[in-house]
Amino acid sequence: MDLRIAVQLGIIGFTFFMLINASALLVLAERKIMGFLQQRYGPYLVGPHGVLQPLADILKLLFKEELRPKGADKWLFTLAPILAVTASFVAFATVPWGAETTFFGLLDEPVALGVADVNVGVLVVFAVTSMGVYGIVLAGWASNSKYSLFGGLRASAQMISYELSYATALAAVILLAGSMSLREVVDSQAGTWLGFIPKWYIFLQPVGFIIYVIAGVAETNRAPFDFPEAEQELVAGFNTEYSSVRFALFPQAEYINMVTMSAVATDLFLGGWHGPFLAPEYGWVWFLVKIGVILFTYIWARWTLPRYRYDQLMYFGWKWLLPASVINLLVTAALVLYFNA
Amino acid sequence: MPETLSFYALAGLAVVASALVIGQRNPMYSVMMLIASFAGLAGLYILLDAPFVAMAQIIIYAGAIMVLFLFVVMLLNAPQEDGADWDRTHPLRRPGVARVGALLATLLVVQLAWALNAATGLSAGVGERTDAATVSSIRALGRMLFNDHGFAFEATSILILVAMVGAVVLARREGES
Amino acid sequence: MLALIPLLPFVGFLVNSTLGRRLPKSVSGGLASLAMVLSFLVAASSVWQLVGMNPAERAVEQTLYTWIASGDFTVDVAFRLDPLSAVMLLVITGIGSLIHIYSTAYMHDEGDSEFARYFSYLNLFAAFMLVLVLGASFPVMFVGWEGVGLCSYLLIGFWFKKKSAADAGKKAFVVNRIGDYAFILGMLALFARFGTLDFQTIAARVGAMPVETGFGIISIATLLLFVGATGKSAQIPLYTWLPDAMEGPTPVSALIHAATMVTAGVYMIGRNAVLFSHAPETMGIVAVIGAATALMAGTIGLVQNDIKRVLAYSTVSQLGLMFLAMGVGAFGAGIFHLYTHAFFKALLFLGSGAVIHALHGEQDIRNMGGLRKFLPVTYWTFVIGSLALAGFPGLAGFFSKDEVLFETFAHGHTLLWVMGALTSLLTATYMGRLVFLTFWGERRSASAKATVDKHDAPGHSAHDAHGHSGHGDTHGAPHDAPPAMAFVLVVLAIGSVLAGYIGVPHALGGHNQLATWLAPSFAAPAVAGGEVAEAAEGAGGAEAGGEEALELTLMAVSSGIAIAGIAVACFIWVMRRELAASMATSFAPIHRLLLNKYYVDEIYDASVVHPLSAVSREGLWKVVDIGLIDGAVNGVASIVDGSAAALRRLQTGSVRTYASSIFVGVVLVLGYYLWR
Amino acid sequence: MIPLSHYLIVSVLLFAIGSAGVFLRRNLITILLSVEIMLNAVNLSFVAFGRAAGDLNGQIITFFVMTVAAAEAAVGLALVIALFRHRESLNPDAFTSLKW
Repeated sequence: MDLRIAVQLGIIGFTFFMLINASALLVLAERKIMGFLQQRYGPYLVGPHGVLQPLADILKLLFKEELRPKGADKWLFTLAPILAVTASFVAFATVPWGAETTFFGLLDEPVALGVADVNVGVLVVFAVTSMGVYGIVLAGWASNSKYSLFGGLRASAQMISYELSYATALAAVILLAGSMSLREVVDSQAGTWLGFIPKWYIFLQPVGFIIYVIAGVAETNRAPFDFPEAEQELVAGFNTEYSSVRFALFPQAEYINMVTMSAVATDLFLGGWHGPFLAPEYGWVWFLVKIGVILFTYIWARWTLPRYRYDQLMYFGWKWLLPASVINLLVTAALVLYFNA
Repeated sequence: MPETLSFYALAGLAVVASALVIGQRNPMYSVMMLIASFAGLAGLYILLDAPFVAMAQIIIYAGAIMVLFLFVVMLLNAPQEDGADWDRTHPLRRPGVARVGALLATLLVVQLAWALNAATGLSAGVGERTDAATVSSIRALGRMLFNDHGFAFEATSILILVAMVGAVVLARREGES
Repeated sequence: MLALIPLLPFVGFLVNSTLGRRLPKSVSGGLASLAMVLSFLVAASSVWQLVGMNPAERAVEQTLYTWIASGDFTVDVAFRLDPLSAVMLLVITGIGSLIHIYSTAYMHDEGDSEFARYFSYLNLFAAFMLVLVLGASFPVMFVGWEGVGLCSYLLIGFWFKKKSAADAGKKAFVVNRIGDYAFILGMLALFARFGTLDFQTIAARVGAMPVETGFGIISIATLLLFVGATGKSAQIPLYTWLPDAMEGPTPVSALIHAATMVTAGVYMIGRNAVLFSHAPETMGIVAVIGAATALMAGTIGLVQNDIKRVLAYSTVSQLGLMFLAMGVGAFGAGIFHLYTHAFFKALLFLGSGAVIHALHGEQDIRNMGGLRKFLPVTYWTFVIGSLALAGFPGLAGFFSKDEVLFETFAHGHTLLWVMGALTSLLTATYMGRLVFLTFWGERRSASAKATVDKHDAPGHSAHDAHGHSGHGDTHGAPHDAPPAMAFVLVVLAIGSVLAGYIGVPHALGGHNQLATWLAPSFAAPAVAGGEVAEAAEGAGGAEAGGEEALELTLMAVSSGIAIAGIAVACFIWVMRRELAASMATSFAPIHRLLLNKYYVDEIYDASVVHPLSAVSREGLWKVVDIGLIDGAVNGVASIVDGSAAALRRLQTGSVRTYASSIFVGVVLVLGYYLWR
Repeated sequence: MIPLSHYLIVSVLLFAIGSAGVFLRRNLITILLSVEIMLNAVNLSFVAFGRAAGDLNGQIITFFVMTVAAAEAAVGLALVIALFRHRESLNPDAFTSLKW
């Protein structure tokens, strides 16, 4: 077996493993940060400072009884969580997370850190994330419960609305980079202006970045846009009727989506693995740091901001975010045209 | 060889899924099946070196239009087809008409098969005469779309606008302002 | 520069017509008058510039833009100022401004919006009239021609609430349409013959041709044009609208139906002098018609009782004289008379306006009399005007009319000269009658009576009654024109005295400047400067030494005629008042005939209007419209109805049926292509 | 190398399925779905031909088809909702009259 293929498989496996862990880690992080923000400890019994808490949660979920409400749609009820989590995993497939490396001379020519590199990578990410909505919608419908149904309806409407701004914000960056391959986008951000400002698109696209982050929050159904599972109104929204592993898969998918969102944001706006002080081989460290910052912002926002009202969400999405992103795109296009010509 | 395999897999997926769309009565399943068939089609597009079309297929059809269908199905929540015989006073409204239509459809298939049979030069491999680069370049696609087809593009934008307004007007309840 | 002249009044029209109703009378009226005065000044300056030029090429052309350009036929919107149009220009703008000023006082009792409407019409008329005069080609002239027709319609029917006024307006419009129709035909004939409609070009081409003998294309064209002229200038057979036009406000009668518009026909002939002089047949007809009109109108004017109608008929007859002059080829004389006539006829109308004004709308001279001491200014100016019109020696009318008659005689049309002489006798007589009946003798009607029948007839009080109705003092004595009107009257009176002196004939030691001035306009542009002077002689009347004696005698004769006429009038209507009545009884049939204007209107009704309406009703309406047109429409409708009833069966409303029908089509088409 | 004819056969099959669905199903939503299937069948043939000819127009026309499909879906579904409000049914035979 060729060493190169082995390394590739290794990278893929590693990415998958990390994603699985990411959800667990994020659960812990979330609870810790929430505690910190609410001036309490958060979990601290299981293991030192409660670091093993996620493990305990997983075990508990695994051994719970699987319930399916009467009148629920058998196939779709099972299919929904699988769809959701699959979509979230697949979405990460084209996201590169490190520079090309030879593993310190282990290989004769370098391999890229990342599962796959497609020349329409951005589109793939976008397409797969837009598939993710089906998991939630189907879950809402298949549960045959009105709360779930409402959650599903809300999810579908909300995600369709925010995908537009999301995609438009992406398009602006693609215009700047002149490529749809995430790796090329990242590499186009190497280097600095004036020797100290890193060439990150966040400096060229501040508006785009803000729009992207907000739309990303809505896409991942996180607070303050977590309407599909608005506890106060819908018990638990689309996953009210779920339990055990089927239930576990939804938060799993949600956290992986967060990671994907942050990874894409890092690749598109924050220069991916490019950064000062570190050799390219260690670029992935920068990558992790940046992702961490964005994820922290997510959690921070969740436990700081109150939930909107649903009509406010739609109003905001259609009447503010979309026009803003379109204007941003137009201005960017005009400037690109001007400076290239 | 892998290409052939994937082709038959994807084509089979598309066709079978489409058949299931009309093959059972629950619109929910129909929508899901259609999404599956679209996935198959997207795969076929990739085989045809049209990755952008494939992605657009997923994003627009599967990601947006189908969600819209799903939304409506859930909103109306009418899972079963109503087989009630509504108004049969008119001879042309008999269910027989529908069967005639189906017959015509099969007739059409026969004709098209015949046409394929009659046509020449179709047996050549799709990608033999030209190389993939000519058709897979998104940049060339964009240039052509906005240069040669600029007018059609603008026209479609107007179409979209009209459709949007129309949808809003139609779906509004009477009495709502 | 030239464009400015018509433009100014047009601007006034725009302003008054749009926001006039919001302006106070002083502003809107002042604005209109100001526009006219300004355009008069511009006209004067451009004429002055014209005077400065060499007589041979006295002309200013201004082309604004190309209006029609189809193939080799192009019409420019071009203005041309030459001696002829210069004279008209001054008359129109000058008298126009005076009448505007007069109107500000005369129309003062109208409501604000009515007032503004009046002045906007007046301005519009002035603009169109100036276009008519300045136009360098037939189409442009025709624009003005139609425009003044429109304005005259609007102004005659200004008090459209009064049925008679509205009818009069319609009558004027319709009669003018007939003339305009002929005019268009004439233009087309000219175009067919010469391929152009530009005055200068046509004149040049005609000038190159020999004078037409017999009745050829030129004669036909000119004759048609002349028919148009009869429509505009109220000649037989189309004169009937002018007397009715007196329904309009008096200043309008003065401006449009005495001074300017009605002379458009004369001007048109003068403008195409070369053309007409190449069509002797037409010229003869013009002369005869002119003389006949003059005489006939004079006789009618003798017995009319409405002060304005008398003046109207006198206008018709004077126009007849002008056409007579044109017809005998004395274009200069015709224009000269036009020019003087504008002064004193305007003066007379305005004077009558003042009288009516003072009597709160009384127009019947039988109810007047003895106004001399009440309205001194009006009286004296009116007298001057009448004398001038009568051709009293030394006044404007004398010179012009006398020249017309002399030219007629000199060109050897003795019979026409006799008619003209008779006309001037009649003129003198009825003008004398008018003056005596109106101003002399004692008040035949207490102003009480006047006011009474004024108040009985709301038509009157609402309309031509403007004096001081509404004030308490209607029973008081009538008093004289307000200063604005008085001023205008005086100015015009001076004009009617002096206007003639630019045309003093050689016989009286003057040398006819006007004729010399006008001459180039009547000569073909082809001829070089040297011959222009000679042409001027021809136009101004070929004064050889021998003819001076003749001219002097004729002059004596005509002045004698004038005085005689006045004497007769004085004898009948002042000394032996009863004589008038006895004559009326003794010559009852004639009297009735005249009183009813030779029944011309009735004849027209019977011969034209009724048959026409009958044909329209019985034929066009009941057969063509109901039968053919409606029939066709209904037929189509019923066909559609029937076929729809059949096809409706296919409209099942079931989408799947439709889809299957589509598929039938698809399968069939595809099958066809496969079978081939 | 897959021959062009294979793609065309797939497209024919899809088109036939779609048209059959239009006739056989008695549910407006399913009918709309069938229409979408037909559109996609056409798209497939376009792209296949374009690939065979090395021409991009085949792909471009699919974009326009997608746009039209989106518009059609929006209006069509709005109509479906409006109709359902009136008759509590999605059966096309329930809507044969022009007004009620």
